[in-house]
Amino acid sequence: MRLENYLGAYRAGDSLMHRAPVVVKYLLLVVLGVVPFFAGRWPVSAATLVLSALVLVVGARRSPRELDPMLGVLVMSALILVYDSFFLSWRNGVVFVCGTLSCLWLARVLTCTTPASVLMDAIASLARPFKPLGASPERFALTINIMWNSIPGLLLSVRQVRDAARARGIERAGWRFVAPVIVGAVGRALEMGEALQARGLADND
Amino acid sequence: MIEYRQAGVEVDGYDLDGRAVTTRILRDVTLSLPQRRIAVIGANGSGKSTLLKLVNGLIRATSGQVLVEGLDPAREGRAVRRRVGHVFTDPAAQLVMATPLEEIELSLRASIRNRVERQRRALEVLASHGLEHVANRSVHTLSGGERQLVALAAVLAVGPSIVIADEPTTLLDLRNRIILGRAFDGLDQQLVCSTHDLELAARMDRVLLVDAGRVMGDGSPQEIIARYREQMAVRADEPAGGRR
Amino acid sequence: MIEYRQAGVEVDGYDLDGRAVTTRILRDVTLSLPQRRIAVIGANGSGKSTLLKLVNGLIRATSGQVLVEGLDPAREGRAVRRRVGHVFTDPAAQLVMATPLEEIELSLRASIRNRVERQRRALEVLASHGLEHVANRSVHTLSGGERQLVALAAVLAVGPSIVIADEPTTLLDLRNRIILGRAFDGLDQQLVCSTHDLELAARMDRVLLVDAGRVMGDGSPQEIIARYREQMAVRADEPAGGRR
Amino acid sequence: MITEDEKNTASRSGLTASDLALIAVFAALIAVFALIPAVFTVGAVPFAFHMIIIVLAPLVLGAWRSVCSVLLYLLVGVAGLPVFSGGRSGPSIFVSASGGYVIGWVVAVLVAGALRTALLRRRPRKGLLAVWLTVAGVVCVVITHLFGVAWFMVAPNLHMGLGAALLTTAPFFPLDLLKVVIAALLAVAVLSAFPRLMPARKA
Ligand SMILES: Nc1ncnc2c1ncn2[C@@H]1O[C@H](COP(=O)(O)OP(=O)(O)OP(=O)(O)O)[C@@H](O)[C@H]1O
Ligand SMILES: Nc1ncnc2c1ncn2[C@@H]1O[C@H](COP(=O)(O)OP(=O)(O)OP(=O)(O)O)[C@@H](O)[C@H]1O
Ligand SMILES: O=C(O)CCCC[C@@H]1SC[C@@H]2NC(=O)N[C@@H]21
Ligand SMILES: [Mg+2]
Ligand SMILES: [Mg+2]
Repeated sequence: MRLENYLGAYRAGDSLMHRAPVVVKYLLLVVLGVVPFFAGRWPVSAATLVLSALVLVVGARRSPRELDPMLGVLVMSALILVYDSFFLSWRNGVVFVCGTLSCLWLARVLTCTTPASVLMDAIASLARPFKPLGASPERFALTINIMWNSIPGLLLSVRQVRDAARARGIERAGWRFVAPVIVGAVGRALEMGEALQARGLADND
Repeated sequence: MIEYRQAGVEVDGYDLDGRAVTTRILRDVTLSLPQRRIAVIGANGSGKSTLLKLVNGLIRATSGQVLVEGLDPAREGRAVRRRVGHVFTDPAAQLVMATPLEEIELSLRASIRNRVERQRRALEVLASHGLEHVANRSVHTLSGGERQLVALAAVLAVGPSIVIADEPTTLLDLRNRIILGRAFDGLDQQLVCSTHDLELAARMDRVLLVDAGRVMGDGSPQEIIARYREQMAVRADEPAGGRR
Repeated sequence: MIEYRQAGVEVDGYDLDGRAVTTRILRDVTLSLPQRRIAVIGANGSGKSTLLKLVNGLIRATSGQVLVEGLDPAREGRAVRRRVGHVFTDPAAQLVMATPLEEIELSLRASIRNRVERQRRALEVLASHGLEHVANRSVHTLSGGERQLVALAAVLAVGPSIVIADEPTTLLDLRNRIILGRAFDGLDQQLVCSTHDLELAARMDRVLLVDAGRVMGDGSPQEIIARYREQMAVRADEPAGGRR
Repeated sequence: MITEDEKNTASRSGLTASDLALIAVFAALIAVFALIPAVFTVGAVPFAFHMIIIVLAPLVLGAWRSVCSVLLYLLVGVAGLPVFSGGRSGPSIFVSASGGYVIGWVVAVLVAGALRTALLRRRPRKGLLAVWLTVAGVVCVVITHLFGVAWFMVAPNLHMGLGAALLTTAPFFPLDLLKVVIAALLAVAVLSAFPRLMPARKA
């Protein structure tokens, strides 16, 4: 699995989760992912973990390969598990790790099965009650969307900078190339801002 | 109609020794552009993109004024941007959503409230640009030309009354260039494009030649393009970096 | 010499209904390219960039093999990349340092250890491309054409023995296009470039025509370019999106 | 050059398209850096690479826009999407051991951003620019740690004494100062690439 797919990417389909309303998918995320943290009981957490996996594989009909949480999450989970087992109790660690993985999988379900335009409608309608306070729901939804779409873009640009360096015979990129990734990201944000502005998409509604 | 009244642009930057300096990248441009099809040509770095960005206030004139249908983009930005669509040279920076379909749907949000209807219309727009086969592909996997077409479609989908296109054919193949040329001919809107593609420029009603921040030529395509060709051929023979 | 032996590239993706599919974006390419100057032409999305990226292993063949001077880029990537310089279409993707000067210095790091000497040489390289006046400017404030020239200069400065250039003239004005054409003629290295600029293609020794992932034409510039023009003119008249 | 986006950087309601894009991209950057595996943890508090971006944001964006991007990041994470360190998410972040730091970020970027804007209005030379940015960055880190320590002491499940709280934050502090240096250098690179992000000159 590629790093830029960490959060999943929308794919059309007709699985159960594709047909479910956004609210349901979001509630699943909260109920199976977030609530067990507070319950703090390891069997509950373990059960929600299994359920979350089923939602991804059966509910959204995604390949089991997409359960792979990737290196960063694995390392952190392992660290926390070891720490908790030594100083608190292994049960805490299990609750923690299960919660983390469930959230990740259910977030993938959400992104994989919900078209951006549906997600934006949902976010905008959530923000609508705040309109009298000066909020602008459409712009809010747009901003969240850009953030969400920028994550894979940024992960990809790390690869791009590495390729650019390699294409010139510089093999070991390392930390020197954090700067180009960030300067590039800011540059793209500015250009993206101009493009949005030019398309009249970011004007107050 | 677009009007420039002694418009000039200065930018802040740092010089070789790290001192803050100001450079003039456009000087004293006075023009009125009533024609339907206008091309802007000129050397790299001459100021074409800057000239175009003044139209919808992406860059503001630091001296003089620009008027679009009587409105000043610097002060009535929103009203102007509702009328003016701007297609940038680099399509990568212009696409904000994950797939071409979402991109077009984003453009249509303001005009079509119903989601199903919006998606249907977006697919139509993509199809009319020969892009339906990439509708659900990640924009990151599109080829350069495919991306440029998506960016153009996204801007046209908003339905602006003036279209500004900054080098719209750079990444296109011959077929798409022909198709784009025809699409431009058939456009109801006013079109102003900058380009290095002299075949595209030759199809326009009027051509502006920009050089070192000044409009140095203005007239019919044949006349101006011929002058530009001549100038460039001469400069190509000067020692490297001799100009400017 | 570059050799393709039944090289093919497949990518994993999803179709419109979200089913996982594998698409072949390059099929069974068998070629050997001893000529000094080679151009690759073809429609948008036909596979030109993919074909070029195989040469230094930026993309790996999923079937068959590619050999560069006898080395396999998939296994001896470093050795191959030391010989092959690759200029991307989008200069924004290629420039990693803050200023053109730093960019060229980066290229020279491996060959010139002394910093003062390196900077002197970098300024020389910039001057030879007519770019000394932008040496210390932020690359992000350069015009498109200026950026493309810097990207090219940066790759040539490494001193590769094969130069791959993916649409190197997209953003260039007439003068720079003439100068680049001459620079390419004068290059000691082997050059393989993809391009939609048929005047550039016409200067090469051999032209490859790629279509839908296959090499469909291979021969002298006149012959292949004529065939391509004809093909594209026909396709432009087909209903939008009719092809593929 | 006066670009449209410079006009209203100070007022929250007047965010322009470029502001929105910058806010979104910085929130995304924080999330991406949060994914880098922590090299160590002290108690349940992880080493945070994303602290680099938390410091960078006010240096590049000033006060309001950086507050917005931190809030956006927190909102997205609290809503359940896995963007906190190690892929965590949910409102539990506020009651976890890191809760104080996280709340501190909002105040820290606000103050550091305001300071940066005040300092840069004079258009310092490039060398001095790095110094001023470092100063603002240090303020950002100090405020974050103050909140972190305060939380260690008042949190119902922790209730540390001052000494223990200081000892817990101590291993992070020198490393966070190092992150300030990195962020300041990155900010110099960004600001000289895009001079229009500099605050308007003092009249
Ligand atoms: N912020 C800036 N600081 C300094 N110089 C700038 C800035 N922005 C643009 N310039 C310079 O102004 C000149 C005009 O730029 P512009 O992008 O308008 O050129 P152009 O005619 O579109 O060129 P091209 O054909 O290469 O796209 C260029 O030399 C460019 O480097
Ligand atoms: N990861 C991928 N998944 C699916 N399709 C891909 C992927 N990468 C490339 N393609 C497709 O492969 C085809 C060939 O791409 P390539 O970039 O080689 O085209 P090209 O000939 O260079 O086109 P252009 O002239 O527009 O640059 C395109 O249709 C592209 O969309
Ligand atoms: O879990 C999170 O996402 C928040 C982690 C907060 C960690 C704090 S930030 C200041 C200090 N410096 C570090 O490296 N870690 C802590
Ligand atoms: Mg330009
Ligand atoms: Mg290509």
